[in-house]
Amino acid sequence: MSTSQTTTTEHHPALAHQFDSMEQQQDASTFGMWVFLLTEIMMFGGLFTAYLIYRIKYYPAFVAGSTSISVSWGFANTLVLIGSSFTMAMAVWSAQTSRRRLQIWCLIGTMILGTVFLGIKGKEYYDKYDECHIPGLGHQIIGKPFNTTGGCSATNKDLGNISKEIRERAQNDHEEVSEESANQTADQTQIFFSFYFAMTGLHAFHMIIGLGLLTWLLIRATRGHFDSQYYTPMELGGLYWHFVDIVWIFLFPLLYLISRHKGGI
Amino acid sequence: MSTATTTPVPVMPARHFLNDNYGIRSWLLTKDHKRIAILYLLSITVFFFIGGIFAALIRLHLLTPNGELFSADTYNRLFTMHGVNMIFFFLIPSVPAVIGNFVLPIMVGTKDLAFPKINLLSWYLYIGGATFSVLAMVSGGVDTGWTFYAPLSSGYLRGHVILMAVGILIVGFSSIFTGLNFIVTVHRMRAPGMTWGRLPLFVWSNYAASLIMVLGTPVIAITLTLLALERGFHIGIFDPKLGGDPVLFQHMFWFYSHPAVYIMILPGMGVISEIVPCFSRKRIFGYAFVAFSSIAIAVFGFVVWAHHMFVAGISVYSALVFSLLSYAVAIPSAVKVFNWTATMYKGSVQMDTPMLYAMAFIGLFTIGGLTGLFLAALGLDIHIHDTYFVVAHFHYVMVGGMVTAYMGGLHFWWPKMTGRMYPEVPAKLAALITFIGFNLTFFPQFILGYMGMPRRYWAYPPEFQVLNVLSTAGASILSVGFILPLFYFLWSLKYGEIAGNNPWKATGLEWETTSPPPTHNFHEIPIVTKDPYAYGEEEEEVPVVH
Amino acid sequence: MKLNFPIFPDQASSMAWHVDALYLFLVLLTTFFSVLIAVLILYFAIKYRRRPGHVAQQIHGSTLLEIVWTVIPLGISMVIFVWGAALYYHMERPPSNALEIYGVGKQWMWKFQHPGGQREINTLHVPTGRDVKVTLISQDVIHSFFVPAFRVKQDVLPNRYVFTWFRPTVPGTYHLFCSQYCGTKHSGMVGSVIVMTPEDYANWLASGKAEGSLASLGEKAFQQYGCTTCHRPDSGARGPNLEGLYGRPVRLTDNRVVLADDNYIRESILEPNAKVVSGFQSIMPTFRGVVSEDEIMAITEYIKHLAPQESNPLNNRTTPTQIRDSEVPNIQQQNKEQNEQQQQQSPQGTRPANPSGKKP
Amino acid sequence: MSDHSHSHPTPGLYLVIFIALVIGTVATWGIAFVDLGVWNPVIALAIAVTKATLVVLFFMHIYYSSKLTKITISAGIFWLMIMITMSLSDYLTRTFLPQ
Repeated sequence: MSTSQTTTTEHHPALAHQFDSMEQQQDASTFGMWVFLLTEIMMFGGLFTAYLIYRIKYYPAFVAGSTSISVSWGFANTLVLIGSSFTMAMAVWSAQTSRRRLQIWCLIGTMILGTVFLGIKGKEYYDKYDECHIPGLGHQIIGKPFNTTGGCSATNKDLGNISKEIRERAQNDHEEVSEESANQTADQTQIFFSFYFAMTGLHAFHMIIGLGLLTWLLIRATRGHFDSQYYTPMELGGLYWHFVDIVWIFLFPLLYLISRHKGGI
Repeated sequence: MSTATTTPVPVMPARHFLNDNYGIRSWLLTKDHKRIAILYLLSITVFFFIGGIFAALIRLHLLTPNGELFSADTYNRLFTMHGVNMIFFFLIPSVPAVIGNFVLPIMVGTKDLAFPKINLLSWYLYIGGATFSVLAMVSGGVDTGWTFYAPLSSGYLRGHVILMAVGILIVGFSSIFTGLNFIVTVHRMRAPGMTWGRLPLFVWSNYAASLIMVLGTPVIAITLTLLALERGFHIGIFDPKLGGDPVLFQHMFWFYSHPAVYIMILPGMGVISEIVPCFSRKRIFGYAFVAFSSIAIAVFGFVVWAHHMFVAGISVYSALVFSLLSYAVAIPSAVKVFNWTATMYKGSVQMDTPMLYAMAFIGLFTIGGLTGLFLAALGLDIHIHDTYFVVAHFHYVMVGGMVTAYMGGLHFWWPKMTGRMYPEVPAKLAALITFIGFNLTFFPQFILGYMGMPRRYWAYPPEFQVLNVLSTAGASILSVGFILPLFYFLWSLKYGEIAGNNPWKATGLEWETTSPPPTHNFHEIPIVTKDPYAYGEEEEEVPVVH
Repeated sequence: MKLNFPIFPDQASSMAWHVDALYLFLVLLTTFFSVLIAVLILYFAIKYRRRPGHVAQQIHGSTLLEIVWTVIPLGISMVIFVWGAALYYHMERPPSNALEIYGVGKQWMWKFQHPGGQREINTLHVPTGRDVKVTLISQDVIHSFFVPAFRVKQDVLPNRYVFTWFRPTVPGTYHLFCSQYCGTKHSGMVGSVIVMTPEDYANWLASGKAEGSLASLGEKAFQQYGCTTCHRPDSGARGPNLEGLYGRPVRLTDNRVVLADDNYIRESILEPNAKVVSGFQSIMPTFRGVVSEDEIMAITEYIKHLAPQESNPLNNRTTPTQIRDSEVPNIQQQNKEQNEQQQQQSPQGTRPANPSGKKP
Repeated sequence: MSDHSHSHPTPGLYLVIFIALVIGTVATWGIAFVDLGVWNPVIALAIAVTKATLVVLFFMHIYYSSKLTKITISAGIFWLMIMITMSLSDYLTRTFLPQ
């Protein structure tokens, strides 16, 4: 396909038969993407609703669970994702303004940042695995499978030191929390971790799909498919990527920052 | 449009979407919305009859009070799979994905839906979801009830819940993409002159249903995902043993599944709004009210879900709010019924098969809708909730309403889809048999329900037997009414009269193109200058046919 | 074969007639509108049938008519709403002096405990002329307690108490159904409610060999699990005093105020750290998996019976905010002594009044 | 159909938005460690909403889009609010003290 300067009145090679003009095609496609993002809002919305209800019900456990995840990594990841959104916006802009080389570099930048995000996420997941915080299997701990030193066992009431941390924090605040009580709270952090993994997992799944889309866009961009006449796929890819970014903007305070001031890193 | 009192013998167009090209590839890789509609028609018919067989077995089993035909386990699987098949694989795609897919783009005057590839993808998603569902069925089935209530489904039963949940998740995306396509097409693809006020009511109601598909379906997707995760990995979100709340599952489930009822009925209402004016030769009474009542139903439909949960242990105050809002959604439905009836007033009514179905729809939907008032009344719902009263009510709406409308629509647009007429006499007979059989099947269930017979019962106290026998007798009649069309529709493909472009002398763009339409629907994109249902403007003497 | 063909359920509770009145009103309404629509459709179809020389008369619509048939149904439905809501509100608030019976649903049977300690399976004996409140809980999945003759139904949830109440009026035997699908033998989870005259009921109670009243069973369990170690009336106790607690507002450490009802007591036994009373430390161990549902019910009944002492200032306080001052004891640092060696009590031998009660 | 004059944002504006987002992130992080009682989550969410709005308006070009697209997004938020508030209407009133 050529990047020749076709005007909208002529038949652009990317114009699908059911549309009358490129303008109508871009309009319809962008609108379609937004309608799709509506469904995404509702899908994450279901999780957010459930999260909210349990956060109210098990607030101390949510505090304990939130405190046990690393706010530094979460903070870093937020910056990474915002950065990737910026490069993505630049990629769309450079396609709109027919800057072929720049759009390729911006796409590559976005993909690198997206991969960094997933890498950090993977590291955080591994830490949770290492600390025996993965919920499931009837509230037993899955995690390190071998009951060697430091392994996770089903009878571990401390739930990977969460119970201990609760008591330490309480001590710092000059409060008294019995081991019993701390163990109960620790047990309830399973719900928090269920949400943590479900929400960040669904988000990461969207990131992976996004990286797939970006790869496809990159291939098309290197072939010079996009210019000021036709950049709809780039625009749609951008919308998707920014949406995933927005979800994280909410996930970060909701999961990482519950009552941080009570102590913890 | 030219009309002649002595119509020349219609001929089939030389080229149309069915003979444009041949071969399995031309169907499986088609991006033509009409062919995709045919693909949907074939697949949902299969699921309709699978679901129907389950229904027949259920009714057969309930002939005797002591559960003599099947074991309790088998019976539970039967009603679960009847529900899942009929709701997710037949009712939800029925009118939108078959009739809507076929006529909606032609009605708004475009060559195709906005995203033909996504349209094809949605059919493949349907088949993908159906595959999982069939896999779950043949490997032993699911016995959770179509409602999948936790913690029963997440921790207690042995059936293939995860397979079925995945199937429903996938088929959900099929319905999301259909809805998305409709919304964008209606907004962005209308022919010149096709203003919102000129849209056929079928388009309005499918648009409203599409809103629900897009906004509601993702919630069931995430809910069933969480359920499957809980079942597979025992994360504790719904199971109280793990710290979860089973009522939350019901909230999230009904957030979709109540509006889903309107996904099922709204397109059916659209069909009726097409048929009634056509066979009364009259403009629809109160066009704007019928159109906006569809949107009102779609919006209000989202704020009434907890009326399925009045006895589930929700807060008293919340129950009051949901009950009040439930009545709000009843009003637009009533408005529609009155408008359809008024449309017939001083018309020139001809009772061809589609009109018979439409009249049956209005009557049965009225009963179905009014019995909904019983269930929304808090103090009364306590008694009739989860009894056969509910079963009768939603079958009056779903079968008496939606399936009747679907059959009516299929007869109405059959000549457009195939270019040939179905035979009128057996069709009228089938409509009559369906009507009688349906009422005999489901009316006794209202009485059973108020007597207190709970739903999903494998065995029941003997005093309920007479009514159950009546119901089963009705079901056997009903099944004839559903099987008959299968034969005469197939027969008509070869031997049916050639229909011509507009056998009903109906208005609407779909009747201005050939039957069957050409691949790109129109040889020239029409310019719309008239209001919809402009009956009686030019023709004065419509010949009395049949 | 003699046809047994009833079309209306028995009316055996004080509510039945009220529910039926609304039902019959709606039946009339439905009949009226269905017949109206059906007659109109058929009449129009025949009167205006297509025939040579007959031409449809075009009418676009009528805003007046639209308003009429919007407002009238709205008015009617508001009447139904208010009627239904009034009934519901009445049905959702159990009278305070009701006879209290505890019920447990499990796959697939019902167990009931009377205040006198009598237990039954799949049958429930109740007297006429007395308000009966049934407190229900499930041991596994969601069930639903449904007595058609009383027009009551309540989903029975795991992990949470729910209530229903009725006042039986006519002696007889009535169906008890589980109406929420609960697994394979859902339709086998049925029983009967036997309504007796007060005299017969008293005789029946006397004939049942109870091990003692439910409250006394609760007291036994209360001591057996060592609850008395901490929950004492004196000021040095590590746990809140439970006398006169039931039915009163309680202020928690996070300043929330909750009502000390059955669910609160149950939660405090199973998840003691969830709602800690202001001024106390969260030191109580969980009894999840240690006490059975039956025992929790008995303990709850015992706590209900712990009448407030005249001298207890708690009794004189009405506003929740003031409770804290009266209840704050000195916090003593003591080593925790738990009763973890308490073995899980197997449920006591039940005394099924209905021998057909199935094994769980 | 819609005005397609395309007054698209410039890289300069994108950079400003990006910096604002970073500042918002740092602020969220910083404020989380200050005890503000019930205001902590409120402020965190307010910042998140602001950040999301910036992304939607500029990165996603809604500021320059047709009314239809704006309505679409508002509908999404509206329906999300329906789901959250009406579900909570049950949970938050369940423990109301009965008379």
